[in-house]
Amino acid sequence: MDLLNALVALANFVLIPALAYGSQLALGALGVTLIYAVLRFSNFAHGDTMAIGTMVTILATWALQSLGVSLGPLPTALLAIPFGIAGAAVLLLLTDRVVYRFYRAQKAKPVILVIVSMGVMFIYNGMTRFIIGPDDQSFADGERFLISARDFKAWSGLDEGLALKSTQAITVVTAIIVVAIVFWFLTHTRTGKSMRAYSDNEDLALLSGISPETVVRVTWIIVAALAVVAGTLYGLDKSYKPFTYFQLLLPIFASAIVGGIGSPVGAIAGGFVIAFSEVLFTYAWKKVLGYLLPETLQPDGLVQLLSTDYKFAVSFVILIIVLLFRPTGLFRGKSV
Amino acid sequence: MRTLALFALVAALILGTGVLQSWNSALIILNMGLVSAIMALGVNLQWGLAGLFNVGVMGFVALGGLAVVLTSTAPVPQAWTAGGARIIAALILGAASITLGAVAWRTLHRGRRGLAVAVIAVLGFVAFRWVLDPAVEAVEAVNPAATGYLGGLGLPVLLAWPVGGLLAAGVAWVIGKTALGLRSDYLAIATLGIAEIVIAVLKNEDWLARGVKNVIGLPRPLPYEIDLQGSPVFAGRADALGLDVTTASTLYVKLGYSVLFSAVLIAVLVLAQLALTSPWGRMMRAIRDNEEAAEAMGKDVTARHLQVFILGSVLCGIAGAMMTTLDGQLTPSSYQPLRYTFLIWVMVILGGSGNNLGAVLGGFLVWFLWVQVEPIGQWVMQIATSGMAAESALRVHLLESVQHMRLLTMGIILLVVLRFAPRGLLPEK
Amino acid sequence: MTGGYDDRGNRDVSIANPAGGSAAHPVPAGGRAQPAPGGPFLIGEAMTGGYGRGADILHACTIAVERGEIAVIVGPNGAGKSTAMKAMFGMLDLRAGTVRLDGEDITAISPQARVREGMGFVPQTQNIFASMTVEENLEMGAFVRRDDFRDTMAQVYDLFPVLKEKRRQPAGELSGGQRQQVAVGRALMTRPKVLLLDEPTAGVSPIVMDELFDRIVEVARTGLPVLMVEQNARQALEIADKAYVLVQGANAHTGTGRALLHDPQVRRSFLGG
Amino acid sequence: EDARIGVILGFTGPIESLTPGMAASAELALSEVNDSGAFLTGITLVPERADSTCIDAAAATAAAERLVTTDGVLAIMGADCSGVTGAVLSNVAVPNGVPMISPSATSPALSGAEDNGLFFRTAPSDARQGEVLAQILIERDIGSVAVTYTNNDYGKGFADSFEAAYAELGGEITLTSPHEDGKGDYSAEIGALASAGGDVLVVLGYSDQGGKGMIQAALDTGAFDTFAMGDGMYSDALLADLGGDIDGSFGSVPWAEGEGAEAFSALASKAGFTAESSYTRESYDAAALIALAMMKGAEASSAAVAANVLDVANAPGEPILPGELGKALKIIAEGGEIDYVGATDVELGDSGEAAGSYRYYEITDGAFSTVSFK
Amino acid sequence: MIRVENLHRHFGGFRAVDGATLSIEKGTVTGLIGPNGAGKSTLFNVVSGALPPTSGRIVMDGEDITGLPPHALFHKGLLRTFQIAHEFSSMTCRENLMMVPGHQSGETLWNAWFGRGRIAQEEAVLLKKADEVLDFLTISHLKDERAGNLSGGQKKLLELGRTMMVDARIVFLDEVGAGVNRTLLMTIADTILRLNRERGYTFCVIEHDMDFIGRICDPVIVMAQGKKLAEGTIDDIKANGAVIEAYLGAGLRTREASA
Ligand SMILES: Nc1ncnc2c1ncn2[C@@H]1O[C@H](COP(=O)(O)OP(=O)(O)OP(=O)(O)O)[C@@H](O)[C@H]1O
Ligand SMILES: Nc1ncnc2c1ncn2[C@@H]1O[C@H](COP(=O)(O)OP(=O)(O)OP(=O)(O)O)[C@@H](O)[C@H]1O
Ligand SMILES: CC(C)C[C@H](N)C(=O)O
Ligand SMILES: [Mg+2]
Ligand SMILES: [Mg+2]
Repeated sequence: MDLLNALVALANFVLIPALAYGSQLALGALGVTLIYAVLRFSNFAHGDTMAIGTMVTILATWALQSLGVSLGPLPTALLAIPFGIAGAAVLLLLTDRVVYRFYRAQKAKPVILVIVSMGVMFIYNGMTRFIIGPDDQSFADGERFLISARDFKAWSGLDEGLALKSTQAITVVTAIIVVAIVFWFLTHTRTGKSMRAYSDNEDLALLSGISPETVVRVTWIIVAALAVVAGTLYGLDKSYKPFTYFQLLLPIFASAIVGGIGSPVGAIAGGFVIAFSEVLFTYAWKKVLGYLLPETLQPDGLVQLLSTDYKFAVSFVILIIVLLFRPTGLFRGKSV
Repeated sequence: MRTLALFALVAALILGTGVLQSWNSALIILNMGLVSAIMALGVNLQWGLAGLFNVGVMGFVALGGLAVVLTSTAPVPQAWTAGGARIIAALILGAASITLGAVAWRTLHRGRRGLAVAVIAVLGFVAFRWVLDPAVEAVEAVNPAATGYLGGLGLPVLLAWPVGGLLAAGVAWVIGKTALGLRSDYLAIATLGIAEIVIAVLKNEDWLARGVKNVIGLPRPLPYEIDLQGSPVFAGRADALGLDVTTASTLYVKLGYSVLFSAVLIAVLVLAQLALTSPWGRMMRAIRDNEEAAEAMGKDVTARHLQVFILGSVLCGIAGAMMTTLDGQLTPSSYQPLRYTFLIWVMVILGGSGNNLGAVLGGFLVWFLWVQVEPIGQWVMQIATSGMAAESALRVHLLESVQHMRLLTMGIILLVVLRFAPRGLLPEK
Repeated sequence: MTGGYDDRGNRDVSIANPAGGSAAHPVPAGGRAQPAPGGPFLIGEAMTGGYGRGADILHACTIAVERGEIAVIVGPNGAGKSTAMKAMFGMLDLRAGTVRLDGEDITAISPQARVREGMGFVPQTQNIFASMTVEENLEMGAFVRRDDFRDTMAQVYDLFPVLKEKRRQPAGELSGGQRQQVAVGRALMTRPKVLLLDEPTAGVSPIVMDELFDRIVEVARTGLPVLMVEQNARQALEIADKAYVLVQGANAHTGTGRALLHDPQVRRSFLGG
Repeated sequence: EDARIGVILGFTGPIESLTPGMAASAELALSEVNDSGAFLTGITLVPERADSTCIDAAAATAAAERLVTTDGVLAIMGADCSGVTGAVLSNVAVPNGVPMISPSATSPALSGAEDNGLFFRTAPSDARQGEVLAQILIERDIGSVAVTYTNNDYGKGFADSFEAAYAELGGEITLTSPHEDGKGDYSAEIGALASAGGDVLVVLGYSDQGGKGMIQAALDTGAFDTFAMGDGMYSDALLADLGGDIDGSFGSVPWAEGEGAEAFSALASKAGFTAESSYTRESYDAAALIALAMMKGAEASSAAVAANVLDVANAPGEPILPGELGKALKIIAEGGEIDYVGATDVELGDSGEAAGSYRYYEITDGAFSTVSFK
Repeated sequence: MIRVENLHRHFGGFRAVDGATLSIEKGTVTGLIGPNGAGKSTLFNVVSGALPPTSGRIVMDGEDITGLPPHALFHKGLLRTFQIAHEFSSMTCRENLMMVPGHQSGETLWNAWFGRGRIAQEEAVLLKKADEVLDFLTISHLKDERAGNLSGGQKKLLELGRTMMVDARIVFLDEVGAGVNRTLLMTIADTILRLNRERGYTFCVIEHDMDFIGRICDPVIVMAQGKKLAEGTIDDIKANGAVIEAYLGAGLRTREASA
């Protein structure tokens, strides 16, 4: 019986990774959810927005690095984020101007906008690959670990190591702060409320003196910021590869929806639901039980509920079960 | 009028491909266009007619593909002796415990049923795995590079089309029973999830259809080109037509598929059109417009949703089986949501949702583009760079990235079309 | 299920555009107000127009209201009353005619700019933000105000005590009559220079209706012109300084409230005998 | 006159970062032939690229169909991924009698495909590499491993053959867990593998995809620190990203001893791209074989390629290395025999498949170093 | 005909219907009035199956119908309208009406495909009926207009029109009058009375227009705070102090005096 080792193993392989991954999904989901809430469509281009915004950040990071600027133990990319945000914001506003605005004026059905956003996705997709290419790009620098598994073992004398990457810590903290800010912004500021009003009833918003164009512009800028922060943190933690960002879209949508569309807090909850269900249900408990149980009861097999082949399937099963009991998501999202 | 003109345009595009590129290319586009049109009709039935947001199209298409393997490939006797019976037993056991769970949920009292169902689920799952796993291992060990699965029934492949529909119907029924209570995007994500689950099963259950190792060389409803090329009668006819025998054989086979597919499409289209213009169609539109009111006017919304969800899925299943037949192989990892779900949605919306002809048109047009944007993109790039200095870095970079023009071009065309026809090319009247 | 109060049975935005599929195309932003001195405080003069590309609904219809006056529009269903109101508010791009407010031609300016010019409007349907709380609905009414609006809100709560009770509840969960109160409250929050009400009393109980009418009279006496559409016409005409009967998009009768109330033909055809 | 050669690779999709190098290698061979001036008189080889997407069989088929029937390509260098390769083969190549030489489709299942003598590959089937890798592990006295493979026909086929070979040699596999490429997070897989334990983690994936993701995650959590890798993992990018962290890891990659590979590296760097990435050598060889077979058949036709590939690829004859294509052409023109060795020591079996040899490498001081060849 | 027994419907902690017990007798036109938020519409929604009750029972002609879905109740002859018009917005007015009758043979797919002849006959009959109803509601010029484009009042009329497409046993009308022109409303009142007398429909009517209630309803039930407050003839009710305080207000007297 070795509680400490069991806990550390669990934390190292389940809790920390899932928390970090969940936060990454949450940051992405927040952008999706905001567009859904205010502009009323599922934005398929979000994954590629993240990719293209991160690309700008990377280019800026390289420029900074070549100038010798650094943040010490922190990744230089954090300094470059504002450039990424600016780039993404310009791009999104331009896209809105050229593409989406027309459909808003037409009062087109949301599903049309969904398809239109797929067109935008294709275009962003091509642009990213034109500029930076389809390959993996590494741009992380600074200290990779707050504490590495090896150091932890040495320090604690335990058999199990505990690794905490600096990017994981940054991601979790950022996600929580950003969600709190967005939530506060939407419910407590004039602009935030006008965004919700616009999303609820466009005509009436007009009658209240809310300028739709302002609302839309603010939304895109916030979305740009969210996308770049999410994309950069993800890229720092894992790797930057345009194709992966596109693939992230599905779990991001899943998080946004299971959390309750339009709800910032739901985005976080949704991100964690997806991340934890992927990791928890396919985790092989052998190691942990090995520490907990006496010699005689040691498990022979892996004590794995399902093989990892099914991790996506499991996360979707969990999602469906959640929805069956809470049909509009964990945090009562928009039902419309 | 507009309908006619647009269909003429599509016809012209395909014929143009025939003249400018080759008739083989034209026919291959036509054939996949026909298949796509059927899928689009299925989605249109669910969305355009009933407002059901199904983004699990890929799952049903894949089930159709599975049906082809299960019906038409030859059975693998060693695999059957190794574990066939046991696998069947495990499946029955699994189904039984799910049924038991559902019954318990329905009959037991509120307080206790959660626990009871959980216990049934866990025990059922453990028993299922206990029966299944050894059998799977045994089956997959039978010559894994070539077989390693149970094989199919060895029946004619055309039979697989209706079987694909049935398989899709079965799964659609289960989904419908559980998830159709969800609305819009919540239903969407649930169906998306189920499609992913179907693919996960297809990829990882090797005993079923070899998983990611793919089943290649599926039987065909039409003769093989090489056999035709070898047949003197055929060669004679080709000669008489003034064609060389290779071209003639490839065209012959493709035309054969075109005829088969067209027959299915026309039948489906006629039925869909009849349904749309009947009181049934009116009822469905009413349900789509306002479920609550429709319910109050005596329409059983749940049952109708289930019905139309199954119907639409059946079409996707049939089309999936047709497509796998055309490909001649089942490759589970090629089922990607972008290609098999969202592209179909693009077809429906671009064509004009709620309008069957629109869906068909969208099916042809979008498929045509999907295939032709590659040369179009290259061509555009060629023109764009032709003015630049031969060695300029930009030009080199652009030419190197020319392949990425493919999706970019697709995106631009999509946006341009939707700009001029914001409700689709053939909007619902 | 969110219950029976949702406007849309099929809660799928993707099909039923939540804006109700209205084909109205508001006047786009960017236009300018032109000076046009003289005339009543608010006047829609010889307005002609319709929805989208459809046929004309309004045919040279004129509606005006003076400072301190209550003007009431009555008419059969589908006569174009709501359309006329929307046109005056810029929710409908007019094909001919002008709208003037306080000596300025505002025909070309957008609805949100008209709010800034001091117009307040309660539409007939879709007149609340269903997903926002009652209090937020009221705050949105005060969106263009930069000053402290707490006392206005207190007044609204005084007028409709039930709203105070429910101020943290999403407005979409209210009863029909309560929603109507929210809608009127929202418009009052604007502190407008002129108030346009499209059937403010539809669905409210007699006791609240009385209060509402009292309040409207009171408000008008402070100099704020009120233009309203009413099917509850007899009561409305009693307090009206001026009244219009619209039939098929054109002015049919105009007069003081009392005059029309006592006009037997008007009574028979439009006021229910 | 132009003789067109199709280059069908997944320029978009999951292996989009590998394909530019592959295409460049193939085109390098073709231009070498053209530049030599010794090819069939008056005929220039022209590459025609098309996108296989790696995963969308229908799109790949359509693209191949276009190449064959519109552009009139005489032979195809491709496709890349095994799935689309099978589709193109049975739907386009066989019906039209166009030969295909794939540089990278390594699925064992393709050996049994109905090809009518038209399908060749310069990369060995994974059935063989599994055995090689198993031997390497046993040589290193590693008795217990965990395995992760990319969940496609390549990875699965590879894993199957590895497992069988390794078990045969007495090794123990604690857990085999597939991973999907291009996904965001691999914590779940690493968690399970770490729990299962094992001395090293065998990674049968792609270096710029899930394979790298898995290694990264394993390093980050401290689950494993030594890795045994399959061919898909061999790339400079991997070293650049993970560098010293994976010192001591090792693997196998289809490779020819010495000369040929070096000659190719030199050629490639002269042409301005790097050869040190997966399947560039195989691509060069595939394209070279097409040209040589045409020469041998003395006409630019599909039939000539199909009929002569085995002849030019195998002994007897003068061995030909990369960069010596001109010489080879001359020999053939003079009626001599050649044995194309190329960058990967090409030797095609009866069924048109490379037997292939493998390089057993180890990573030391952040660089690949050869241990031996197998 | 309908008996509601100790019915509760709570939303979270809020008791919208809080132990209402009332009955609607066969052959009557029962009025249901009460202050805004009294729980009238909620009661309707529960009775018509749109909302499940928290507790309590609903009995129709001796049969327990609690919790039956709305479509089943429709086929038992229970019809309702919505306070906020629920038109089928993308369908024409005519279609809005023609879809109502139950058991149309064209509503099964089989017949839609293979029974076109029979459908055509049925449709002709339905069409005629729908046009009559539209005529009656003075909106026949809009028969081919999309219902979504109607004016607020016209939508309410259409809502009412649907109940006239079939032979109902009991019809629940939720504020059909709000937004409807008073002259037309009086014609509607007459029709309600006629349907009641000639065809034996039972009505339960929510309305805030006391003239309308007074003209057609007997008895009148008053609800407040989720419970029944009073019941009686219109005159009883108008004289009831509690009702005046909660609902009618003092204004009514003064108004009536002046009229
Ligand atoms: N979905 C809901 N969630 C929370 N409260 C609700 C909901 N629906 C209704 N209510 C509350 O229940 C009460 C009763 O509403 P109901 O609509 O039944 O009133 P009503 O008697 O029909 O009023 P009116 O005459 O204004 O139409 C109201 O106070 C309302 O706020
Ligand atoms: N969004 C719309 N699109 C097209 N036509 C419309 C639209 N809204 C209303 N109409 C038409 O315009 C005419 C006038 O409608 P309006 O709403 O102005 O009537 P109203 O006088 O307010 O009637 P009510 O008393 O019933 O509210 C009606 O015939 C209606 O069919
Ligand atoms: C290009 C390679 C990564 C392809 C892989 N060897 C396959 O057979 O799928
Ligand atoms: Mg109106
Ligand atoms: Mg009500």
